Amino acid sequence: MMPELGKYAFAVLSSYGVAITLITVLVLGTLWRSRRVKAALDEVEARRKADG
Amino acid sequence: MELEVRNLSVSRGGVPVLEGLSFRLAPGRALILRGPNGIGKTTLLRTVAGLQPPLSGEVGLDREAMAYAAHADGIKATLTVAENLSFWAQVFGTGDITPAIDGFALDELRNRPAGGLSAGQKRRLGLARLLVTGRPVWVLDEPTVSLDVDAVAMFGAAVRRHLATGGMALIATHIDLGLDEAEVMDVGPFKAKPPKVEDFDEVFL
Amino acid sequence: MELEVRNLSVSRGGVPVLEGLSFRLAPGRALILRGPNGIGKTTLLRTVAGLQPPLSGEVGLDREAMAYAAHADGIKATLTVAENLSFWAQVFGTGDITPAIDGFALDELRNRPAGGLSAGQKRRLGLARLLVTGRPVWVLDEPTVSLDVDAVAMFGAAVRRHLATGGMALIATHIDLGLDEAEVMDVGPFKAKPPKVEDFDEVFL
Amino acid sequence: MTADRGAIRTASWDKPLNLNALWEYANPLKFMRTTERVLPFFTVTAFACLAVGLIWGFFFTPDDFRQGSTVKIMFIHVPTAMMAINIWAMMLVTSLVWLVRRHHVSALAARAAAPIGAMMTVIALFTGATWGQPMWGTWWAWDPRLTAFLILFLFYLGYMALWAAIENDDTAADLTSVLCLVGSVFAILSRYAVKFWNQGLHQDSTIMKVGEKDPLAADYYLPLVVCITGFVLYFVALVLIRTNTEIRARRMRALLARERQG
Amino acid sequence: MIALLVRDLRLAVRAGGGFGLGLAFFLIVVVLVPFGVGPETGLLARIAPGILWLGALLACLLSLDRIFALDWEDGSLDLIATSPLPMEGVVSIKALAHWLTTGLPLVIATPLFGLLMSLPQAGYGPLVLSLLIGTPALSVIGTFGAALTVGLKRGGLLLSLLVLPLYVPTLIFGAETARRGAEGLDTATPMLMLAGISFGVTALLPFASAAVLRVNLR
Amino acid sequence: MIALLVRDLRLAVRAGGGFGLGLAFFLIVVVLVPFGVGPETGLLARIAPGILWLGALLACLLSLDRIFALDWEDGSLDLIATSPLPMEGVVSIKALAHWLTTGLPLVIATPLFGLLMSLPQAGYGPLVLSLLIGTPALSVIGTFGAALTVGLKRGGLLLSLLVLPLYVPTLIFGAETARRGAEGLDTATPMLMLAGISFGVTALLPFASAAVLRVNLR
Ligand code: HEM
Ligand SMILES: Nc1ncnc2c1ncn2[C@@H]1O[C@H](COP(=O)(O)OP(=O)(O)OP(=O)(O)O)[C@@H](O)[C@H]1O
Ligand SMILES: Nc1ncnc2c1ncn2[C@@H]1O[C@H](COP(=O)(O)OP(=O)(O)OP(=O)(O)O)[C@@H](O)[C@H]1O
Ligand SMILES: [Mg+2]
Ligand SMILES: [Mg+2]
Repeated sequence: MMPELGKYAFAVLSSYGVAITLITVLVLGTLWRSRRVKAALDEVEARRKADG
Repeated sequence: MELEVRNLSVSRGGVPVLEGLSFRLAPGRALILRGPNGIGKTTLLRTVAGLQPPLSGEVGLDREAMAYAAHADGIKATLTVAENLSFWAQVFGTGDITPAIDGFALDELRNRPAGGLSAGQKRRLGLARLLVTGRPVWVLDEPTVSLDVDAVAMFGAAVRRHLATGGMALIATHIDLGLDEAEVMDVGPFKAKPPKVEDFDEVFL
Repeated sequence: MELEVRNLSVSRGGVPVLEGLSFRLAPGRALILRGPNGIGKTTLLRTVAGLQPPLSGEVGLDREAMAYAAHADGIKATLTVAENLSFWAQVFGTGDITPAIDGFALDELRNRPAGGLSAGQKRRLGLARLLVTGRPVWVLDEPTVSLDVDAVAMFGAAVRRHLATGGMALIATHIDLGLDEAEVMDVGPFKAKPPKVEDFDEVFL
Repeated sequence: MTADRGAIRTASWDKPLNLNALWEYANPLKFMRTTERVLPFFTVTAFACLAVGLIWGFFFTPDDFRQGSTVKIMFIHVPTAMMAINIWAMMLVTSLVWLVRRHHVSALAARAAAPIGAMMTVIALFTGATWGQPMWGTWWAWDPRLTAFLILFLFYLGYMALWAAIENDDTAADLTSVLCLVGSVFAILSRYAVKFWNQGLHQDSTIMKVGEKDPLAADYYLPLVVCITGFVLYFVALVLIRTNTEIRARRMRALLARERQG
Repeated sequence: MIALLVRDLRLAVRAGGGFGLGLAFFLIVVVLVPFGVGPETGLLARIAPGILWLGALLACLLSLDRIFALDWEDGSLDLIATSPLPMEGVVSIKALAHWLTTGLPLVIATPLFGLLMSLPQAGYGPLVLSLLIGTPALSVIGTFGAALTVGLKRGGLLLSLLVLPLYVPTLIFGAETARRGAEGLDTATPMLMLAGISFGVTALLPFASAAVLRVNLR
Repeated sequence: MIALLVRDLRLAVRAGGGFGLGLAFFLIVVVLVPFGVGPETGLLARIAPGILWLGALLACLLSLDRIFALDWEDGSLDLIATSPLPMEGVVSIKALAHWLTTGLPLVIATPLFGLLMSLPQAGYGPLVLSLLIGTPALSVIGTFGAALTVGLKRGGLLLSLLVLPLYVPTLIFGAETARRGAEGLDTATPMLMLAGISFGVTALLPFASAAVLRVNLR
């Protein structure tokens, strides 16, 4: 299954590894922040509604 | 010429602080703004002086007519009192600093570097700057901070002289300036209310 | 404990400004310093607080007993009101900031970055710091600058409470603080005279 | 803008498409509603394209006779490098829209895009460096393209730092927009300056020259196109989510500020 | 306008040597380089034009935050903004004052520093000329950066971060001119580019700086 | 004391990235050098250790004025001086906070910048180690300089001027360690000297700084 990368294994694997990690990290970070901000905003809005 | 403010709303830090303010200031008149700490007097004066745009409403006089004096006096510590004043005199194209020096009893301090002045002496220098601007509308934010009784009287006299020549003055203060002829306006009732409309664009303001 | 100042002379910028000052402040008493602008009140207070050495004479109390509040409040714009106060509370080892917050009605502003306060609100925060120092002698230089009437009353109440617990207060001011029980001292008569002796060493002072 | 100048005829629908209608999306609420509707589509296709493209590229492409297995890096390096540049261009456009028409969403979109662009730049730099080590025998060279790219990275950093440093949102939007504008001019200027300064090691554009004498083999071309599409969609999906987040954060700051006002 | 220029120059002089300090910093960078890279003359001569340009650039950079920060802090900037002076004019004058107090002294002193770095004989002319043409661009670009960061407390490092990429083209053409000069090659092309940058920047950037400054003041 | 450290770190972070900006400046100096001296790899590799040390030194230098100036301007320093904290402690904490926000990030990021400067393989270890040992000395010496110039308005350049000669020994031994490392030579002697400087300076200089600060406050 694993393709034969020969002597360049490190270069190719690390490239893919770093790229995929960074891509995922950014996605996770974005989702995390989105969720947090959404929750915080909902809380503020709810408080506002409650206060009238 | 007349300063007319119509239905002005002002904001600070992206938040409306005062709204719906209107007043009119005729030549020779002074208006004293009062209100508790944090109500928005400084913000209002900066808006009138044209340093920040109003949220809505308008200031019916060009900013070119205003001389603004804030808490910070814009005094350069390494320049002497006379040098500080003549700089502003040149910028405003008026030239003569003698009336300003005399008006605030700065003659003794004339050649002293401004950094070596006491708090009240600095303030006097800051106020003397108004006299060299030659502008008709004075917009003053707590002008008498740190001044002693004599100096407050000096300031009152300067304002009266300015009004007598058809000038105007808009002054925010917490203490009594002894300017009995001036109108007084409390800005407290104009405090901005939280908006009701649930519109996003609105809330961004 | 008692603050006793004996025959004090103070200098600013290498020039003597006040000389021969003596006074005594017993626990529970306040002393208000008055005098025209530039007479040397700030210089005197800095000397009493131990920030600069006296020219001659002595301050009969350790600087460890003094809490000094100057014009500049030492407020960090990016920290919140509560963070600013708790920093000082930790430094002075007192810990609890609630009395200070309550004493100057800062509860609403508690989590606001101090940079976004108005002039008077900042000043209130600066004064609240005194309450967290836990020190017996307050040395205050024009504490009520920019404060509105309510806030001045708040300040007066805070000083009274401090005095009631055996504290002392030394306050320089130009306006009426409403502290009728305090003694008042005019520093005008202690203005330093130009030296007469033609002695070089003397002239250097 | 008048209505008829804004209307163009499109072949596919054969009915006038009113460009003015586009400005409606400048309303934050409308923007958020619309994006939340289209977002699933972008997310799914982005994920699909990236997965297909990268797996295809990694597992099912032959080794190059000169570059060996390192050609596989191309499927990441080329799309990210392109995106890094294109995202700056997008930020430039949205910044101009903010400056001219003052639509908040536009400024916030630029703010939302910057970290993505910076990350693309980092990936392109990293993959380029690891590719360069076997190919050119060095991690880094002061080649025109590389150097100009590094300067672009610095612009991203400065741009983000400026946003972070300013408290007032409108002020921040204004200042960063001007920075983006001036930065673009200088980025282009740098590109030429650097070219003049040193002749390059990095190859020039090849993928755009299909049909010329040395075209990229279809073996590589197809997965590369899939990858590029994937990265574009990935960017679109992310920037939409992030813009929504920025809008919410902005609204929250405004509400909190008013709350404190009492 | 002239009043402003005079005041700025006077302030620079009074503040304990506005002229001297930029120079001194330049001197010290030049002195430190041999400590850093080792004292071989051949090596030094090769890197001399570049390091001298770099030193000039850093000396400029370090003094940038003085352009507006002081006036901002003591409120002068608010007062100047409400004065009859047009903001574009103010910004240009500020850049000019910065160049007169920082760029010009550097240009004049460079031949001396060339000696310390064993710059080849042929290099002096092009080096000085390139600095003379290039440093105004540094001041103008720096003024833009200073205007951008003026509201921010101690934005010094942010200022550096923003300004340095903007400095790159100027540095490249400037150092290239100086290097070609030192190697006895033709310097016309990079010199022309450098002049182009200087003119373009001086003509256009003040508008951006003025706009940015107005935003920061409100 | 810990309160002071926490506050300083918090201020550094709030001020829009105290950590990031020093680093960014270092990055930019490193990036600019090739623009100045030209892109040849061999030449760059030879000057790399020295330039990296110089870059770290300049990044430190630029952030020095933040150590006391802000606290001076807003009056905090007067208040701290009248607080129960001993001045020596205040000065040491300030130096520590400066190192944590400036020196440490530089040390961690240096290997990356080594790449840009084509630093030889063998040089990384000694370079990082020498920076780790040497940068605390830079912070402590810098704090002394900052204490000396604290009263002077915008003493930034004067500060540089005063501090740079004090930095020379640290720079010499630090760069020597790094250079020897890059050339594969023995690094023990300069490394020891560097450590000696760091220890001596950390043990003694705070007393001088505290004394100087007290004088400046009155
Ligand atoms: C740190 C090193 C590198 C950097 C910063 C870098 C940067 C870039 C940039 C900016 C582009 C242009 C994208 C565009 O214009 O849309 C690009 C494209 C490309 N790079 Fe690199 N690169 C690096 C190393 C390499 C290496 C070592 C190789 C292969 C030997 C390589 C192969 C390519 C290819 C094939 C393209 C596509 C060119 C095209 O057709 O447009 N790169 N790279
Ligand atoms: N960045 C900010 N975000 C939110 N609110 C702010 C910000 N800056 C200032 N404010 C608030 O705006 C209000 C108006 O401040 P302003 O300085 O105009 O008051 P003022 O009437 O001049 O008060 P004072 O008499 O104390 O000087 C204050 O309540 C202040 O807390
Ligand atoms: N460097 C200096 N050289 C000479 N005289 C100075 C210097 N600095 C201050 N002075 C003078 O010392 C005097 C005392 O100043 P100080 O600030 O103590 O006055 P003050 O009583 O607090 O006045 P205010 O009520 O205005 O605050 C002033 O007259 C001032 O001009
Ligand atoms: Mg106010
Ligand atoms: Mg005083």
